[in-house]
This record gives sequence, structure tokens and C-alpha cells, in this order.
Amino acid sequence: MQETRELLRIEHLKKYFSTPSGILHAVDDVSFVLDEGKTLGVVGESGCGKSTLGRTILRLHEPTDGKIFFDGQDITGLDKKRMKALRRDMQIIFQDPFASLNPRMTVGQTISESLIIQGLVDKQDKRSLDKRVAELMDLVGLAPRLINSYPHELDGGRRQRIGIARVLALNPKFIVCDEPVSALDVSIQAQVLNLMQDLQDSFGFSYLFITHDLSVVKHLSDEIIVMYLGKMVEKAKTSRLFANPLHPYTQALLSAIPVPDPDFPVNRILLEGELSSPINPAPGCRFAKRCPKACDKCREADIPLKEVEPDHFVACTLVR
Amino acid sequence: MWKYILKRLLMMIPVLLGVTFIVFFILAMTPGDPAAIILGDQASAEALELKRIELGLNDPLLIRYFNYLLNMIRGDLGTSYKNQISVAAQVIDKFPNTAILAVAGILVALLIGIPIGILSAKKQYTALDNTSMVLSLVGVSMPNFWLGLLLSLLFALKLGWLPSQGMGEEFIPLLKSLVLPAITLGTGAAATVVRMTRSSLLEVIRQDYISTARAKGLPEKIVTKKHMLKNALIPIVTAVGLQFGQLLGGAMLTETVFSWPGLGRLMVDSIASKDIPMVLGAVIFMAVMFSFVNLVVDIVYAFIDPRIKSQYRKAGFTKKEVRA
Amino acid sequence: MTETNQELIRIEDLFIDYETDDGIVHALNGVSLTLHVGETLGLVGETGAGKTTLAKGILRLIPDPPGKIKEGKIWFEGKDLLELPEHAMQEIRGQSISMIFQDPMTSLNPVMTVGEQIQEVIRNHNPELDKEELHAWSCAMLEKVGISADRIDEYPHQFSGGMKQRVIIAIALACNPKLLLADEPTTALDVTIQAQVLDMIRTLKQELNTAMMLITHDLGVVAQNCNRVAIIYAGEIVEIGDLRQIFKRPTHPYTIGLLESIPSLAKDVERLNPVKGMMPDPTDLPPGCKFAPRCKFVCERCAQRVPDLIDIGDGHMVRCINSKDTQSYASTRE
Amino acid sequence: MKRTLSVLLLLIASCTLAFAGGSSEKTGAASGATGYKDTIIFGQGADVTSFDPHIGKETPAVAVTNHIYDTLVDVDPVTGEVVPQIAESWEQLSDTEYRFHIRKGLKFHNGEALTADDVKFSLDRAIASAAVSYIVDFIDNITMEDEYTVLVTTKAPYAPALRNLAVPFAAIVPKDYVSANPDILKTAPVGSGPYKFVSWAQNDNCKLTAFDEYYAGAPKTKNIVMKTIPEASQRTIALETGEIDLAYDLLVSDLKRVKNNSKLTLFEAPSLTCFYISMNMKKAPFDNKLVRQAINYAIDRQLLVDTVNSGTGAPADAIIAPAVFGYYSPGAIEYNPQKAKELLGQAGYPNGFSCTLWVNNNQSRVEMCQAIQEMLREVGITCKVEVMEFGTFISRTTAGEHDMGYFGWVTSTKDADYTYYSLEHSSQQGAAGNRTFLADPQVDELVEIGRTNADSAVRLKAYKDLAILLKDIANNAPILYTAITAGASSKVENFTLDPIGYHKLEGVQVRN
Amino acid sequence: MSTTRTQRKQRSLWFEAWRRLKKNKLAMAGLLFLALLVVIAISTIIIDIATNKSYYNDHVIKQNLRLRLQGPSKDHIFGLDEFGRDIFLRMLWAVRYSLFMGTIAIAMSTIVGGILGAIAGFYGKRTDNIIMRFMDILLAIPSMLLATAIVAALGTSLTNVLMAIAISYIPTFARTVRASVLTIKDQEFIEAARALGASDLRIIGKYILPNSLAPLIVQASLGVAGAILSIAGLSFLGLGIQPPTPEWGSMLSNARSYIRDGWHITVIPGLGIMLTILALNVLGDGLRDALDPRLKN
Repeated sequence: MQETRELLRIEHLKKYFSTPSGILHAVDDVSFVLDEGKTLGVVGESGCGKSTLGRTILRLHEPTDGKIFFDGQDITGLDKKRMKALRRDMQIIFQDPFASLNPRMTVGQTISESLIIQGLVDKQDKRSLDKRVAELMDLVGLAPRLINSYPHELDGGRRQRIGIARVLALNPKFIVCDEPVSALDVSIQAQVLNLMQDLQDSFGFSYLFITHDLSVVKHLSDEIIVMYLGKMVEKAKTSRLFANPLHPYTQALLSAIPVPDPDFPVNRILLEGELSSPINPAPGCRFAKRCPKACDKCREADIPLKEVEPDHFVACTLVR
Repeated sequence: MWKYILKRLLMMIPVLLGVTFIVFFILAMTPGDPAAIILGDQASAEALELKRIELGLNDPLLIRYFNYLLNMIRGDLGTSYKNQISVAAQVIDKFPNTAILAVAGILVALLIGIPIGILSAKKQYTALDNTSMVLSLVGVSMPNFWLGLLLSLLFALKLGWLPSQGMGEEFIPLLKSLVLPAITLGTGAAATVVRMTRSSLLEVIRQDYISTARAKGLPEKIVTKKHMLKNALIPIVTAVGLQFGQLLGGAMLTETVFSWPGLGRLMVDSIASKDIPMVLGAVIFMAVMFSFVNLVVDIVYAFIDPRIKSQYRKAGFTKKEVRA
Repeated sequence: MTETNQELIRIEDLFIDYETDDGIVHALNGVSLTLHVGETLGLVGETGAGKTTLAKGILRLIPDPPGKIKEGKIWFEGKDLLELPEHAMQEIRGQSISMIFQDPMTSLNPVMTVGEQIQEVIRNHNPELDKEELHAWSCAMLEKVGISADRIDEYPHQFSGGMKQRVIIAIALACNPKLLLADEPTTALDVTIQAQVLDMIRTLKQELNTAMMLITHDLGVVAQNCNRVAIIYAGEIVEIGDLRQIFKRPTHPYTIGLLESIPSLAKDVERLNPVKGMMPDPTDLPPGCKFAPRCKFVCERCAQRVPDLIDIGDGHMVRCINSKDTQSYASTRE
Repeated sequence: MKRTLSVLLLLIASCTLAFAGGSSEKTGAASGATGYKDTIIFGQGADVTSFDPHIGKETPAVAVTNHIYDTLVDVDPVTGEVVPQIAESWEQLSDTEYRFHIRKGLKFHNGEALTADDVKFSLDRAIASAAVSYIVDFIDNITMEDEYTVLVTTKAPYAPALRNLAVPFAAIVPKDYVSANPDILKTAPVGSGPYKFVSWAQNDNCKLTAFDEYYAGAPKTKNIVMKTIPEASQRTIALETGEIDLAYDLLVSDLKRVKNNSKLTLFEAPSLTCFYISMNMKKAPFDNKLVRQAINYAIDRQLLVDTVNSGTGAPADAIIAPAVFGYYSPGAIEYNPQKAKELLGQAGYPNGFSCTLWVNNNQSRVEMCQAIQEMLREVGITCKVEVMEFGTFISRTTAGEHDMGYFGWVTSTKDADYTYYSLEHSSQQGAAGNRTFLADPQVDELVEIGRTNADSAVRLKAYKDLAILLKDIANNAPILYTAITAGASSKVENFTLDPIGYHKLEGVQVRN
Repeated sequence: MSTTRTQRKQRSLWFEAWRRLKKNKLAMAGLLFLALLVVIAISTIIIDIATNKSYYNDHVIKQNLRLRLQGPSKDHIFGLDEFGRDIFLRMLWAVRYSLFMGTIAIAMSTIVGGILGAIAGFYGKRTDNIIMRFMDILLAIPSMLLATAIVAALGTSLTNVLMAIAISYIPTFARTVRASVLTIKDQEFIEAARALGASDLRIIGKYILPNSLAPLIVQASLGVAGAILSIAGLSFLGLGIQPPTPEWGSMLSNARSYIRDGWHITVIPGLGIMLTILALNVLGDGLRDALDPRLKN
């Protein structure tokens, strides 16, 4: 096994929002480490804080508490200017290929925008700008004739490729992928996933891959975090997690996924009730309300993450 | 709910302070000596100076504004320069007439606007849509006073059906005298109502719950009435509230054309005679009324739309804060 | 399952167009389909394949303009739905055939209580009922979908997404329809909630012996819920068959591509093998087989004429002239 | 939708009910027995500004309050002679002393008797009122000799004294009633005139009813209703549709229409109003007499009367109207653009010059100025018409900021002094009326002769000389004398026009 | 329906909107009419410059009192007005005032209101609160009343009328822009720009403004119509453009005394205003439909 280097370290990251009805604990005490060239999957249902996590790491939201180390440097306190320089190395691909592109900019403009803002190419030097844009478009599989197209003229898959090219232009080390394929049709989704894999192989990106789709995450990730209402409930290497899910929520989640195989044994754990929102959460396990195995102990105090086997962490009282 | 209304009323205070401030200062910039306006051009210099002191015109502007505010709280809007009668009394005397006219105008606007808006939305881009839109716009495109003059030439002079001017004193004459001014006033607001109805209906028509209603097997009439209109009318309520302000402004023209004894006429007369306290009082009063109407509209809105009602009930916070 | 082979609805050669600014969109191009009493048919396809158009077409809910039902027949209980007068169609909607729409957030009228909305469909088809009976019925429906009856006077915004979808199902099933058209009923829901809702639909369907056309793009949902599967591509059914026929012996290149596109929990794949390219412009469809431009088995003949839907055994029908080759490819895939 | 509608309907209904309840009396209903209506309805362009006669001096106000109040003496609208009213007789004791004998048994509408006390109180009140004091400030002192006799002493000999006392702003008001509340007359007027005040709906209407105990007998028609109809064309329409019986101050362009309508009668008479252009002699080039004369020659007055004024009124040759005592025609002012150009050349402006003509925002005045502007352009004078609001117009012209201003002046006392003193005397520059800033000793002298001399012949001679002199000085360019007009239904009987516009209706009847 | 139009010519959203607008016959008729007015305004200005106003003096404001109120004839196709001036020529020369006054007034309030609204929407919180409270105050005074009060106080000059109209329309535009900025601000492409490190100024200029322009354009076209009507209304109250400047509103308002003396005197300027407003309204409605893709079928 090749020696890996730590790229990103998150320590006790918290992000709270104040809303009219109380404090929303969107991300509550999340810690992890991401190595260079690796993919960390973040899985959870709507409202679990996975998107907020990604944006807080990039400081698109200011963290409420906790530390973010990127390349060994604590970036939580960096000012605007130094943050701007850092943005070359940390980027994001968005979920909605329709909302994430400026409808008034052509494909070429959108991609060159990255280069211009970060000053990677001289704005006046039209030739090298065009050349670089063409290179990037080729890299993500966009036909050169589309350079003057507007996003509304393109389908979701192509739009998502623009989003990737825009990020690629900076040649970053770390990319947050916020549900990049969930709005796409299956055949297109697979094309984009392949593209992302290929790019990782050739450029050595690290991905924080946020999704609600466990099968996608399984396909791509080296390690997986499962989140529920702002909290990390389980973290493990992908194969371990699927082979031996320990947290009751992870178990329920896995069992709920419809597998496209009529012969796959269905052994569904149906949860009661619905997801609530983490506004002014009560102490204790956030999943206790819906957990089929919950006991009084679960509602007493927050459950810390425990390492139950090497690299497999669970936050559950039942697991020893 | 009560908490919300109270809160809204409290929030009106700074707005009204701002309104009085702005209007007061605009009108304070009026050239000409109020004392001379009151006393006429033959008055002596001493008399003028005495009058200035009496009116407090020699005080700094801010003091004058402050005094005006103090008096206003006591319900005293000053005295008319022209006839030395209390401004508040005159304004309150005339306001009901303008209110009747404005409400009638709104009714006309709704009667014209809503059916045309519905027709136009349901038959979008057809000849019917275009024709009805143009027809509704023709009325709107005519300068208000011209329309009024033409209407009175036709219906009062030529046909003799309706009175050409004035405000009837008993029920039937009042209704008769109301018809032409109300149409004159209402056609202006009609365009907005047509537009709002049309676009709001177009928005609603696209919603899944309309498909759901149709999938239930409901007849189209019921789908339109129960599902489309009720939802589409919600934004119209707000539009109508805002139109009220426009009607108050338009009333100046209509009331002059039809000799309708309302606040608008009072203002026009006062402007012509540079009766600044009167203009000030009338504008402030109309602004207050307009703010109240908007408050009422917001409350009505809450009653129509359960989503908003429950928000008010929960915490008494405003729509804006919820959206933010 | 109480499956009989009695035919419930038969769609023959349905063509539906949308006349838009950009030209005529050929949304459905000769769809033929049969559904039997009590069975669940999965209708699978990508965005724009014509899934929703088909469901709305059956109920004649295509907005006109711009939609036009060009030709075809829809036989239901011995009548051609396309020939019925509007009022007769209204009797069928909600009564014999119900439909659930994709987005539970917008499928309920925000200014009516859920009770009113359930009662509305019951009253519409049972005008003889009095208030109490209506109330009792709607309460019962609400309980049936797992919502406490005392929430009957609440407004949609007071419910979560999953709950709303339950209410919508209650409305759809209120009159005990013979056929339920479910258009992506769980796409907008979270996985755990989706599992709950699908489970509930399955139970109720069995209880009421309702046939269902389950429209989805999620092959997992199909595999877990359907008896038969139809794959639709560019307004045409390209493959139709039993659940196992489709999943175990996919024959149309598109079906194969779909199955190879999804990362599966069941098996580990290093790299996905998706269909290349994308759906053709529906205003400008290629002649011949519409999948030909993306097909890895394509040959010259493919572009010449639209292939017929041919039975390759046991009711497994495929619209491909190369079905022999594709079958052998599929069998080596495992 | 239904709910909103019903709320609105309810609102309307309740408002209207409130109105219906408020006024139960019927107006304009016929009293069939006599063959005459019991109510005259007349319409005018503006509302009463104040019912207090010592405040409300505008014509529309007086047209109403005139019926409520009487003055010591009156001027016969037909003969122009001073006639008795509250004073049944009077004698002039000296150049500065007048004794008035008050009619006995006169009553105010509230039942109080009218005595010398009231007369003194009223005149003192008028003198103290800033708005109207100019009409009575010639008075030095008023003494009550007994209950029915007052002695009025003037500051100096003042020939038009009696005429001034006949002006409605010198009205006699009840002392006790007014002393109790000095503001009461503004809204609840009580006088001794032929009609009693009933009600006033501001900007809408005012109602009067006959005072049966009037000294000259009760008026012929029981009720008078005044309606305010600001739009002049609407006033004519209301007359045509029969909504009103009389319409004052018709639009000149409507006169023909009224005249040609067989159901209507047009009343038209020369007024006491003259319109003129004042040239600011303090400013160049109007300090040059030749320029002023040129402007006078450049204006085709007859054309203005014929066209812009629709043929009513007459070209002016002086700044007082022919009906005024002391009028002398110095000869019509010739329209001669050629001459005008010559004069301009002589004055050193062969290519003309640029200037402004100010006017207040009254449409017919603005139209007149626009036409004049064009006439001046034809002789080479580029004149910009600037329209301003009346108050601004007055205060800025008072300050002498104007080049030329278009003014109208009513000789309310029907005596030349009223106008000549205010407009031409050097002591009256600015606010008082002299906006040409003329200061000519010869003019001053002639004005003073006319003012202080009681002898009519001497006065007339002075005014004749003055008229000739002023024509030469040409500080004002008289434009036209307007006509006073009223339209009436042909069923209206006994209506006579008042040249100032204070039409009296006590003798008027309207046939059914 | 996801349609791919890769083979076709590339078109921006503006182009798309224009294409949709072109299909709206009514809106195009309106646009054509307005274009005609602009051409007229420009040509009359050129004539004035070329002839050093002598044509204007000798024909447009030339009075012929003896022929006043004469009806349309071969020489004067729209007849003569109350001073015997040619109404047709006056109508043409008035276009620059009637159309441009409204346009300038609205342009001013669009710029001021737009900037205020953009700042309020973009920065939110305190800034938003202060600006919008101030707008609420202006909005609480009905616009016609506000305009009247301003003109009544400051006098009836051309600039005052412009200012009055402009100020009274500011809150409308501020609200429109703020609302659209608020919706755009939450879009992911703004976040994408932030993630790239774009400055606030760049985000406002390149991302927010171009996208919030559409409702502003619609609002402005309707606003111009409203402004023209307001100016005509002010003229009626004697507070608008003062004669002898030819302006449709004051032509109509001054001619109202002669409404029964000749049909042409009020009908011509009245129709002029009406058609212009109508054109602006149908164009505004057309733009709204064209620019709002949601309303597209």
C-alpha cells in the first residue's frame, strides 16, 4: 500500500443557524481526516447537515466552532484575501446543474471566469485563455462547438460537465461534490461518475462526496460518514460499513435502499415517524425518537463516537 | 393573531413619522409667505409680521415640525390658511366621500379586472386573450380626466341617464351619481387587477394540485372555482390594497371632473390656494389611511391563506422574517 | 397476489404530440400496453421519455394546447376512453382510475384542509352521501394511510413531505379505483420515508386489489415492487416483460445499458458501463430505431425503419432487430 | 371572493345609509301651487372660502354671503347710484364726516335687533381684519350718536367713501353673537340679509333659506342652493341637463352654446374688470417709454376679444372699465405692428429683445398670454410666457422680479380711485398694486385730486387728464374688459347681473 | 422536457426572450409604434437643429387666431387648436416631451431604485432594513399625491415634474430589484462564484444584475406608461408641463375647455397618449411573458 498524506483535517466542526423558531444545529461536532487522493463519502437524508458541512469546510459558511486544517494550515481564521488564494485548492461541484450556472454566461465565459478570478490567465491574453478553455472542455468531454452555448440550451449532463470544468480549471487538490449526480438520469449519472473517477485517477484529487444515494457512495468512496440531524452517527471504511453496519440508523438506511435485483433478499427495517429538523435538539441520541432499539439511556446525554473496531466509529449506546 | 396586529400597528408608527417628516419638509420648501397668503396682497407689513409670529413661521424648521407632531397627536392638524377652519375637521368631513368613491372604484376594477383576467389566463395567447387584454387596457390608457369628461358628455349630456356632477344625498341619487366617477376611477386600477389575475392564475394553473383536482374527476367549473381562483386570488388581495393608494391619488382628478366633494378635491383646491396646512393634513391623512388599508389587507391575506395564518399564530413574526 | 389474467386496460398505438415554439415534440410514438387486474406494471424510462405523458394521456389530462392526442385507443372496461365525452371521463377519473403526481409538496391545494380534499373526491363520485358519512369515510381513509384522523382539519403545510404523499395516496385510493397511476410517487422523498410509503402502497393495493402503473426511473423500486416492467425510450416501449425477464434476461440494448449504469449495492463494479450519448431531441427524432445513435449493437438496418415490438418468448417483447446478439451479450455479463 | 365582496358591499351600504339619514329635506322639489319652484340652484366654479364677510372677500364667497349680510348702503346694479340699505338715510357733514341713520326694527337672523352698536362693531372689525381693511381703512373713527345713529369720520377727505361702504366686505354683523365667539361666522354666519344660512358641505354645496322678517320683505324663492362645480365645462353641462338653474362665470367658449340653446338664457354684461400687462419700469428695456408704447401698438386687442375670448368683452383702452365712475376713454389703442417696430428701432432695439411675461395659472389668462406672446414675436420681441401659481406670482411681482406681468383688476367700488390709487400712485409700489413701479409726480397729483375732492366734476376732470397722461406713459398695456356672464334656464325670472359678480337672487324665481 | 439544441445557433436568454416577444403580435405592434415615436422625436430634433428652430417658430408654434379650432382639412390634417396652430405638427413636436419625459423620469427612478434595491437585497440585514423602511415610508404616500405635493411645493418646472415623478416611483423599483436579487442571491451559481473567490462587486455586476434585469425592464416599461399618465394628470391640475411647450398631456388638458367645440382638439392628443400608453402596456406585458420562462408553454 502506498503511503498517503493527510490533506484535510476537521476537528469538532459546528455550524448553527438561528431561525425564528430556534437554533438550528445543522452541523454538530463533526471530525474527520481526509487523505490526499482519497474519497470520503458523506451520507444522510435531507436535513442531516451534509451540504452545510461541505460549505462550511470551504468557508462559504462561517463555522460556529471547530477547526479546519487544510494542508496542515488552520484556515478557520484566514482573511478574505488569503482565503481567495486558498480557493484555488479547494473547490465545489454543485447538485443542481440548472441553478449552479449563471444563465447569462456562455460555456466559455463560465469556464474562463475561474481562470480570470483567480488570475491564472491574463485577461487580455485572449489566445491563451481560449486555448485553456478548449483544453478543459476537451478534458470533461464537452464538444468544442459548445463554447458559445448558453446553459439553458444544454441538458443536465452537459451542464454538470461545465460545473466540473469550471472547478478543474483551477487544478484544485480538494473538491466538495455536493450531490453532483442526483439530479441526473441514470445513464448520464453513470457517465459523470466515470468522468469524476477518471479525473481523480489522473489528477489525484481528494473528494468529499456528499450524497443521499448509498449505492453511489459505495461505488466511489474509500471511507463513509453517516450523518443524522447534524451528528455523525457512524464512520467506517466503505467495505466495512456495508458488510457490518452497526448503528441502527445505518442499518435501517441500508435496508431501505431498493436494490435493482428481484432476487436480492429484502429484509426491510421500517422506521416509524419522519425526520424532524435539528432545531433546539434535546440531549441524547438524535435518532432515539425513531430508533426501534432505543432505551432510556439513549435520551440521557449525547453519545460520543466510539471506535468499535479499527477505523470503524459508531455513536450508539448499544454498541460496545 | 392579536399580537401580530398589535405589532403591525406599532410598526406603523415609524413609517408614519417618516411620512409626516417627508411631507412636512417638502411642503415647508414651498416659496411664498403663508402670512401673505392668509392676509392677501393688500395686508400691511406689521399685520404680516404679526401673522408670521402667530403661525410660528419664525421658528426653526425642526421646532415647527416637532410642534406639528405634538399637535397632530392631539388630533390637531392645524388651521387652514384659506378659511381658518380646523384642517382635521375638514379632512374627516371629506374622507368618507372619497372612501365611498375609492371603494366603488375598486369594485369596478374588480368587476372588470377579475373576469377579464380569468378569461385571458385560461385562453392564453388566443385572440380572446389579446382582445380582452387590449379592451381592458384601452380604458386604462386614457388619461383619467379625459375619460371622465367623455363619460359625462355621453351619459349625462347626450343620454341624460346619469348626473354629470355632484354627489347625491339620498341612496338612489347617490348610487346614480357614483356610477360615472367610479368607472372613471376604477378603470385605472383594472389593468393591474387584470394583470395580477392573469399571471397569478397562470402560475396556479401549472401547479400539480390542479392536475390532482382534475384527476379526482372534478368538473372543470369546480376546478376553476375551488382550486384555481381561491389560490390565485391571494396575491390579488395585496394588489388591491396597493391600488387603494393609487385610487386616492387618482381621486384628485376624478373628483375635480365630477365635482365630487372628497378629499382629493379638497387637496386640489388647497394646492391652488397654497393652503399648505390643508395640503399637509390631507396628504398625511391619506397616507395614514393607506397604511391602515394595507394593514387590513395583510390581515385579510392571513385569513385567506392558512399558511400565513399559522405563521402569525405561532410566533407573531412577520412574513419577511419567515422568508429570510 | 390475487393476480388473474383478466385484462383491465389496453392501450393501442397511442401517439401524443406537444406543439411548442421549438417545433412539434413527439412525446409518445405509438405506445401499446396492456395491464391486468391487480397487477403492478413498472414503467421505466429517463426524463423526457414520455412516462408522465402516457399516464396523463390515459386520464386525458394532457393540457391542450399545447398537447394533442394524435391517435390511438385506450380500452378500459370495454370503452375507448379517447372517445368518451368529457363528463363521462370525469366519472372515471378518481373513481375507476386514480393518479398520484410526483411532487407531494405541490400536489395538495394549500388553502384547503386535507379533510376537504379527501372528501371532495368522495363526494364527487358519491353525491348521495351526507356530511357525516363523508366525514367518516375520509377519516377512515386517513387512518388507512397511517395518519391519525384528528389531523383531518389541518392544512397541507402542517404535514411533512412523506405525510403529504400519504394524504395524496388516501385521495387516490378513496374511491377504491381499479387502476392507480403512480407517477414517481417517492422520488421526492428520503430513502427511509420512501420505504415506508412504498410498503404502504403495496399493502393497500393488495387489500383493494387495485392494479397499478408505477412510473419511475429507479430500477431498484421496480425490482422490489412490480410484477411486470415496461421500458420506455423516446416515446416508444422498447421492452416489456415479467420482472425476472427484464432483470435477468434484458434484451434491448437500452435496458442492458440502464442496468449497467447503476452502481449496485448487490455487487461491486470497478467501473460503470453506461449508455453513451443522450436522448435524441424529441422535436427531431432519428428515423428508424430511436436508440440507434447510442446503441453499441447498431447496424445499418437499424436506421432504416422503426423495428417492431417482437415477442421473444413468454410475453417478453423487445423492439430490436438484433435481439439475438444482445441476449448473448447479456448472458455473458453476469 | 364572496366574503370580500360582501364586506365591500356592506361598507358601501353603511356609508350611503349614513348619508341618507343625514339629510332628510328635499331640495328642488316643486311647490305646485304657485307655479314656481321653491328652490334656486346655482353653480359656480369655487366654493365659499369663508362665511365671515370680513375674511371671505373672493367673488364666489361673496356671491353667497351677499345674501346673508347687508351693508350700510348699497349700489344699484342698474343705475350705479348709492342707495340705502341698513342706513335708511345719511348726510355728509363735512369733507371727512358722514352721519348714518339706521333703519329701525331691523333684525338679525338670530332674532337680535340691529343697532348702531352692531354697525360700529362691524366696521371696527372690518378695519381690524387684515384681509379686508383696505376697503375701509379710510375711516378714522366711528362714533355712536344714539341707538340708531352713527358718525363716521375719515382720516382725510375721501370721495368714494360711500361706495366703499357698499362693498360687501363692509358687512354688518351681530355684535353679541360674534363677540361670544370671534370665529363663529366662519361656519355659522348670522346676518341681517334676505337669506339665512342653513348648511354648508364644503366643496359641495351651500344651502340658504328665506329670512321672512327681512326689512324689504321676504325673498321670492324659499331656498337657495349653491353648488360648487370647478370644471367650467361641467358647469355648462349641468346647466344643460337641468341639474342647476343658474351657472355663473361660464367658459367663454361655451357662451355661444348657451345662447343658441332655446332652453337657456345667456346673461352678459360689461364687468368692472380690466386685464392689463404691467411693465416693470425698474428694468430695462421697460424703463424706455418707446418700448412700452411699442408693446401697446403690437397687441391686436380686437382679435384677442374676437378669438381667444370668443367675442365677449371689449378691447381695453384704459385700466378701468367704462362702467366705473371716472372712466374716460383716451381713444382706442391702435394695433399697428409697423409702428411698434419703428418705435423699437427708435428705442435702440431694431432687432427686438427677449423678455418674460408672467401669468398665474389660470387657463384663460394663460391662453391670452400665449396669444400676446405670438403678437410680440411678430414685432421681434421674443417673449417667454412663464406660468406660476398665484401666490408666487403675486409675491414675486410685488418684489419687482418680473419683466412683464399679466394682471386682472376689479374696481370693486365702481370708483376710479380704487384702481388709480392702487395701481398708479407712487406710494403704492409693490404689494399695494403698483407693479409697474411708476413714480410720476404728475400722476400722483392727479390721483390725489381725484381722491380727496368731493366735487364730481373736478374728479372727472382729473381722471380725464390722468387717462390721457397714462396712455402716453404706457406703463400698463390695457388688454381687455371682460364681460360678466351667467347662464340660466329660461324658466328663471327676474335675474339681473351684478357687474362684479355678486349676483343677488332675492327677487329671482324659477318657473316649474 | 429536456431538449438539446446543440446543432442550432447559440442564443442567449435575451435572444430567446426576443424570439418569444417577436411571436407576440400585440407586443410587436406596440414596439413598432414606440419605435415610430422615437423616430419622430429624433427627426423633429434634427429639423430644429438644421433650421435653427425657424421651422418650429414659423409652423409649429405659429398661431392663426382667426382660424382657431378649425377642423381637419387638407392643409392641416389634424386641424387647428385653440390658437389656430397646426395640431399635427404640435403632436409631432410634442413627442420628445411626452415620451422622453416619462422615460427620463422612470430611468432616474430605475437607477436610484435599482441601486437601492440591489444594495438592500444583496447585503441584507441592517442595510436592507434601513433602506426598505425608508422605501416603506415613500410607499405609504400614494405616488400621485407625493408627486403633487412635490410639484405644489417646488413649483411647476420641467425638472420639478420630472423629479416628482421619479421620486414617487423609486420604491416600486427598489422593491422589484430587491425581490429579484433575493431570489438570485440564493442560487447556487452565486455560491459557485464565491467559491471561486469572486469579489462582491464582481458578483453584483456579473451575476446578480444581469439576472435581475428582466423584471426591472418589465416594470420600467409599465412605469413609463404610468409616468406619462401622471404627467398628464398633473397637467390637468395645472401642475404639469406649462404652455407653450407642446406636450400631449398639457395639450389635452388645455384643450378640455374646447372639448365640445371640435372633436379633434381633445381626441388627437388624447389618442396620442392613449396609443402610447397602450403600446407601452402591451409591450410591458409581452416582455413579462417573454422574459419569464415559467409562463412559457
